[in-house]
Amino acid sequence: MVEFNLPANSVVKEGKSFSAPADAKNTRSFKIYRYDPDSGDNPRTDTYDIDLDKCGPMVLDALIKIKNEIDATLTFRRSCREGICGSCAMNIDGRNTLACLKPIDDIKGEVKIYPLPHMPVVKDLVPDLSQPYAQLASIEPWLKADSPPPVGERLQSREERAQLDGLWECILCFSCSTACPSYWWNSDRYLGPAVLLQAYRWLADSRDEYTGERLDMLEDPFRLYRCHTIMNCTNTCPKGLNPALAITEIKKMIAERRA
Amino acid sequence: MSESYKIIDHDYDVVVMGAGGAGLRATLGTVEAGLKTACITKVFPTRSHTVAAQGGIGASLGNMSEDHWQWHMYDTVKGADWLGDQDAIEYMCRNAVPAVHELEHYGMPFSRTEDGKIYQRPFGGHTRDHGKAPVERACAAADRTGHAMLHTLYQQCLKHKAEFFIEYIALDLMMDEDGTCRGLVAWDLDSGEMHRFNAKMTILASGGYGRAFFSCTSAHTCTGDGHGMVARAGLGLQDMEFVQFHPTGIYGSGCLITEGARGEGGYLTNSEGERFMERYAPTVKDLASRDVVSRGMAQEIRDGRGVGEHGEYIHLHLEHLGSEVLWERLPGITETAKIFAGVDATKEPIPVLPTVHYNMGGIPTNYKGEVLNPTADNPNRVVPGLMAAGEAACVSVHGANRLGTNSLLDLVVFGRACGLHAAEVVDPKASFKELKTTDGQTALDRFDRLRWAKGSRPTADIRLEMQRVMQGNCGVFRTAEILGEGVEKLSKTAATLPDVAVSDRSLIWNSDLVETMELENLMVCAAATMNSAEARHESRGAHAHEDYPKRDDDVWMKHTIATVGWDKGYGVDLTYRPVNSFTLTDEVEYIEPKERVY
Amino acid sequence: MSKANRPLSPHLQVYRLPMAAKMSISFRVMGVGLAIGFVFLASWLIGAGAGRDVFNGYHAFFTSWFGLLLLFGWTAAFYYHACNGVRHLVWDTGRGLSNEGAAKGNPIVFGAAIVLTILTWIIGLA
Amino acid sequence: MKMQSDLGRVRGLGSAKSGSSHWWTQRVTAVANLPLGIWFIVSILSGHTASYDAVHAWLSSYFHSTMMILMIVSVAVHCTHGLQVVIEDYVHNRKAEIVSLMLIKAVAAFLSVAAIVSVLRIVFAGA
Repeated sequence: MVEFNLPANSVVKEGKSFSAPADAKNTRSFKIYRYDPDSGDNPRTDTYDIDLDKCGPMVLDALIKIKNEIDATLTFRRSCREGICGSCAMNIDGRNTLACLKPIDDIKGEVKIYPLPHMPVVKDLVPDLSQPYAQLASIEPWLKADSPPPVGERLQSREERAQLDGLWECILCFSCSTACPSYWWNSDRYLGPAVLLQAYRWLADSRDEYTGERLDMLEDPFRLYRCHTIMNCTNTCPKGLNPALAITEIKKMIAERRA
Repeated sequence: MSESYKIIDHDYDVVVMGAGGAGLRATLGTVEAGLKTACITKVFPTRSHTVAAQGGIGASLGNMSEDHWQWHMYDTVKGADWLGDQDAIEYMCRNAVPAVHELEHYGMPFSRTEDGKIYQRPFGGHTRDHGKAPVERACAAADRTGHAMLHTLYQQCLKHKAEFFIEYIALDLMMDEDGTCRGLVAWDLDSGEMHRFNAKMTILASGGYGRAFFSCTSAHTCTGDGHGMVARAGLGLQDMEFVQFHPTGIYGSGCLITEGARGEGGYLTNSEGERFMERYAPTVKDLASRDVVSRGMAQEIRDGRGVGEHGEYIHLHLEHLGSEVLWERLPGITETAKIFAGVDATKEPIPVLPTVHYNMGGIPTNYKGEVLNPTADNPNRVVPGLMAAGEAACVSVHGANRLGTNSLLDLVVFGRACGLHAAEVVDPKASFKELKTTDGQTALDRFDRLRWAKGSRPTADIRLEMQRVMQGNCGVFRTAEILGEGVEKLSKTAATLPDVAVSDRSLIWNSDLVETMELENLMVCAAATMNSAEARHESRGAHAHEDYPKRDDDVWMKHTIATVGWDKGYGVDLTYRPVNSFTLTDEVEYIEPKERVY
Repeated sequence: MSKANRPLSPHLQVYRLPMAAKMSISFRVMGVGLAIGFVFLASWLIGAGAGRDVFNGYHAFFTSWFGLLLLFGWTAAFYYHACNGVRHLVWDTGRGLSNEGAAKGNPIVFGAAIVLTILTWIIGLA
Repeated sequence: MKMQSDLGRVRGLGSAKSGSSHWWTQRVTAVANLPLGIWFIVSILSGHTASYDAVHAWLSSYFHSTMMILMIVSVAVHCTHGLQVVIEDYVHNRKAEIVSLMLIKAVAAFLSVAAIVSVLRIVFAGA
């Protein structure tokens, strides 16, 4: 059976607490998942009280403040800090999102921060994403066309180009895939919303000439049809994209080509 | 101590450091040419900072109105305030059109015109017919052009089965006694193992160093790692005093609002509601080049006409464009303004401030991408086995000031050039020179020293001090006094580096140690920037020296070469090399310097 | 240190499931309940074909309080499964498949299922 | 310990190039179950199941017996398809998965055929 509980080595223990400076007036607790790969100990949650008057508005600002001022061992991915690189995806306040786009003020009470759900944890908030990356590669996410390209650009009407809107903006943060219960239970065989959205990005591109082959590759009880339209993907996407709709469009394309 | 590290050796024809636009394009080129290539990157490729580029990539396609690459070249030379090497600029502008068509053929989702061609928008400093009026030259994918481009290049690399080493931290170059580059040493964050990449050619595409400053549009990962490695290999950095301030960073967070916003018709106002750029650049107004606009804004703020409670910012107006245009052509920045400034751009102006954005300077190269180690007799001496491209490099096509859209262009054109040149000089059949056990030892020694650093100043402390000095003493306006003080303050800060405290000792994903190593790289860049700026007694492009307000071609028409004594308290030796005053072909003539007005 | 030993990050333990997800899980649970109902339906039919005594045995069971409770459960499950199923069929066409669509649909599905269940039992008991 | 490459594992055995039939059948039977279910509930509410004689009278009708057989088939197919997905989702022991998949199909086949035979007996007994 699928394990709905965490395995023994993954059960989260209560960790240390760090209180805010005495003169802090506007404090907030951040409860953060920690895992130290060297110790062999189980993961724990450490709690840091932060003076919000001396902190930027976003959850990422708080994480950086903690790393800079309280505990330099706190580990997380971050880069652009403006929601375009997809590095700082994590589970904040029970939902997956980008720490750089999540205002602390949006959260009531203690701010709970965990790595993206149901992934192997390398350290603290850093999950191992090699599987979704391999899944992305497996759908061959590049333009496939045999017709020789013209001397200049290929033409594409504005309507055809509009078909790609809502798809090409995906930043591969995998918030959606790791929010999907179906992906939790079957990530070894189900491609997950992020990768399927990418797959549809190429099905929807008027310049691509491999629609049929792409559909063949996707038509599989697990790769595609593990999507049960639970909608967690669309609900959690920090960029406001709609992977659930993209997956439905793929199913429609496959249904349409049946006799 | 360091003998204990587990070391894995690799042989590759080419090793590329960095997987942004330039690194991926170079990797693609060498893989296509049949060279065994390793691309080493500290972040997953699509997380590289190229992803944040917004407005467009410059190319004279002429899809919207008449345009020629010679016009593009003229604008670039003028934008660069004549410090650019015109052979390289010719190469870039000439290759821009095929480069953009190549990206389209790769599948890049450009926005389109009514007749299905690539959409182009006006951008600062890009003009028709040598400065007559703004021209639509920026080929755009909405306002996420860099994102579209980076993903497209990564997809092509996947297609060609390029080998990536993701979340590997490059530590240092391996250099031979004769000055040949033999590859690099990198640390795998995931396993904690050390890797020596023995390579016939090493290509540095490690990006800029915006994070040397307190407020910048750059990602946290823009830490000049390639610059640091080059400096530690004893090589010089070129034109580091030229740091571009983007006029429209969001006040507070520093997040970028693309110049394309002004290209689409946005404009700036001061506290009196005046469109002040009409005074500074009567012809193209808000679409003057970035240094001009940034100086205009800073001047308004200094003269007490800034907006806000303390008069500390400027207003960028987009609301007159209408929400339909904003959501179609500028959806990303409309969203960013909402999130980071709390402003509905369809209704109210956005508070903006000139913010550190781009480093014109970097590792000196020629137009083929070969790294230069100039001497007095041979200003074009090449470092064998080493190339560089992208923001890390200084070709120099951007000279004293880069035009918007020319960075994405630089990445693909010179990334591609690196691939072509590597294919020409690297023989995949030639056997590899064996590594000695001592190769890379200095890199491991440095790693070990920092890993166990038990000083009293946390990395973040020193970094913040350095960033404050750079921000305060190396900003938009510079004076001899401010810069002199900056040199002094910075050297004091650098002197505390041996006292750095690292608290994480792990080999696995030790981001504390990564940041400390990045800090050493940033310090190299900061020292080179501050000292080069202090020495340049003229005003040119982004380097505005109030004590020397004029450009001085007689003395200063030359590239600065800064050699940083990273092991000697970050002292800097400055030498100079001439600007190339010739073009690549006979098809275009050298553009003689003249006064720069917009 | 070994990669094989990496912990699994918390999932159900920490994820705040949105209403649409909770409805999706209950949709499935109701479906399984209805499948069990099918076993009862089929055996009831078999009983009806087998003869009066067998049938009366079934009949007594279904008119007992426990039997009625089961029937009530199946009615509610049927209506919920049917209403949410209709929503899924609409979603399959791509319509209403968005956060706003889900938010609008949630109370409609719930409301319709409750009203139909109560209505059916009012008529049934009348 | 898993030592296969990520890509190797992800590509696995390749695409089954099926799944759309299952998905489509699930939808077709769902659509069919709506009128059939309403017919069934209305029948119960009309007292057709209130006693042995009522049931026999009801199912002796060609219309009602046809509806009943259609419902049995449609519901059985919908059930087995649905349960199959549930099992595939949660049961990851390959043997247990195959056995339970066969089991639900066998049970559904037996019950539905027996129920249909029973309905036919009533139909023909009443004729």
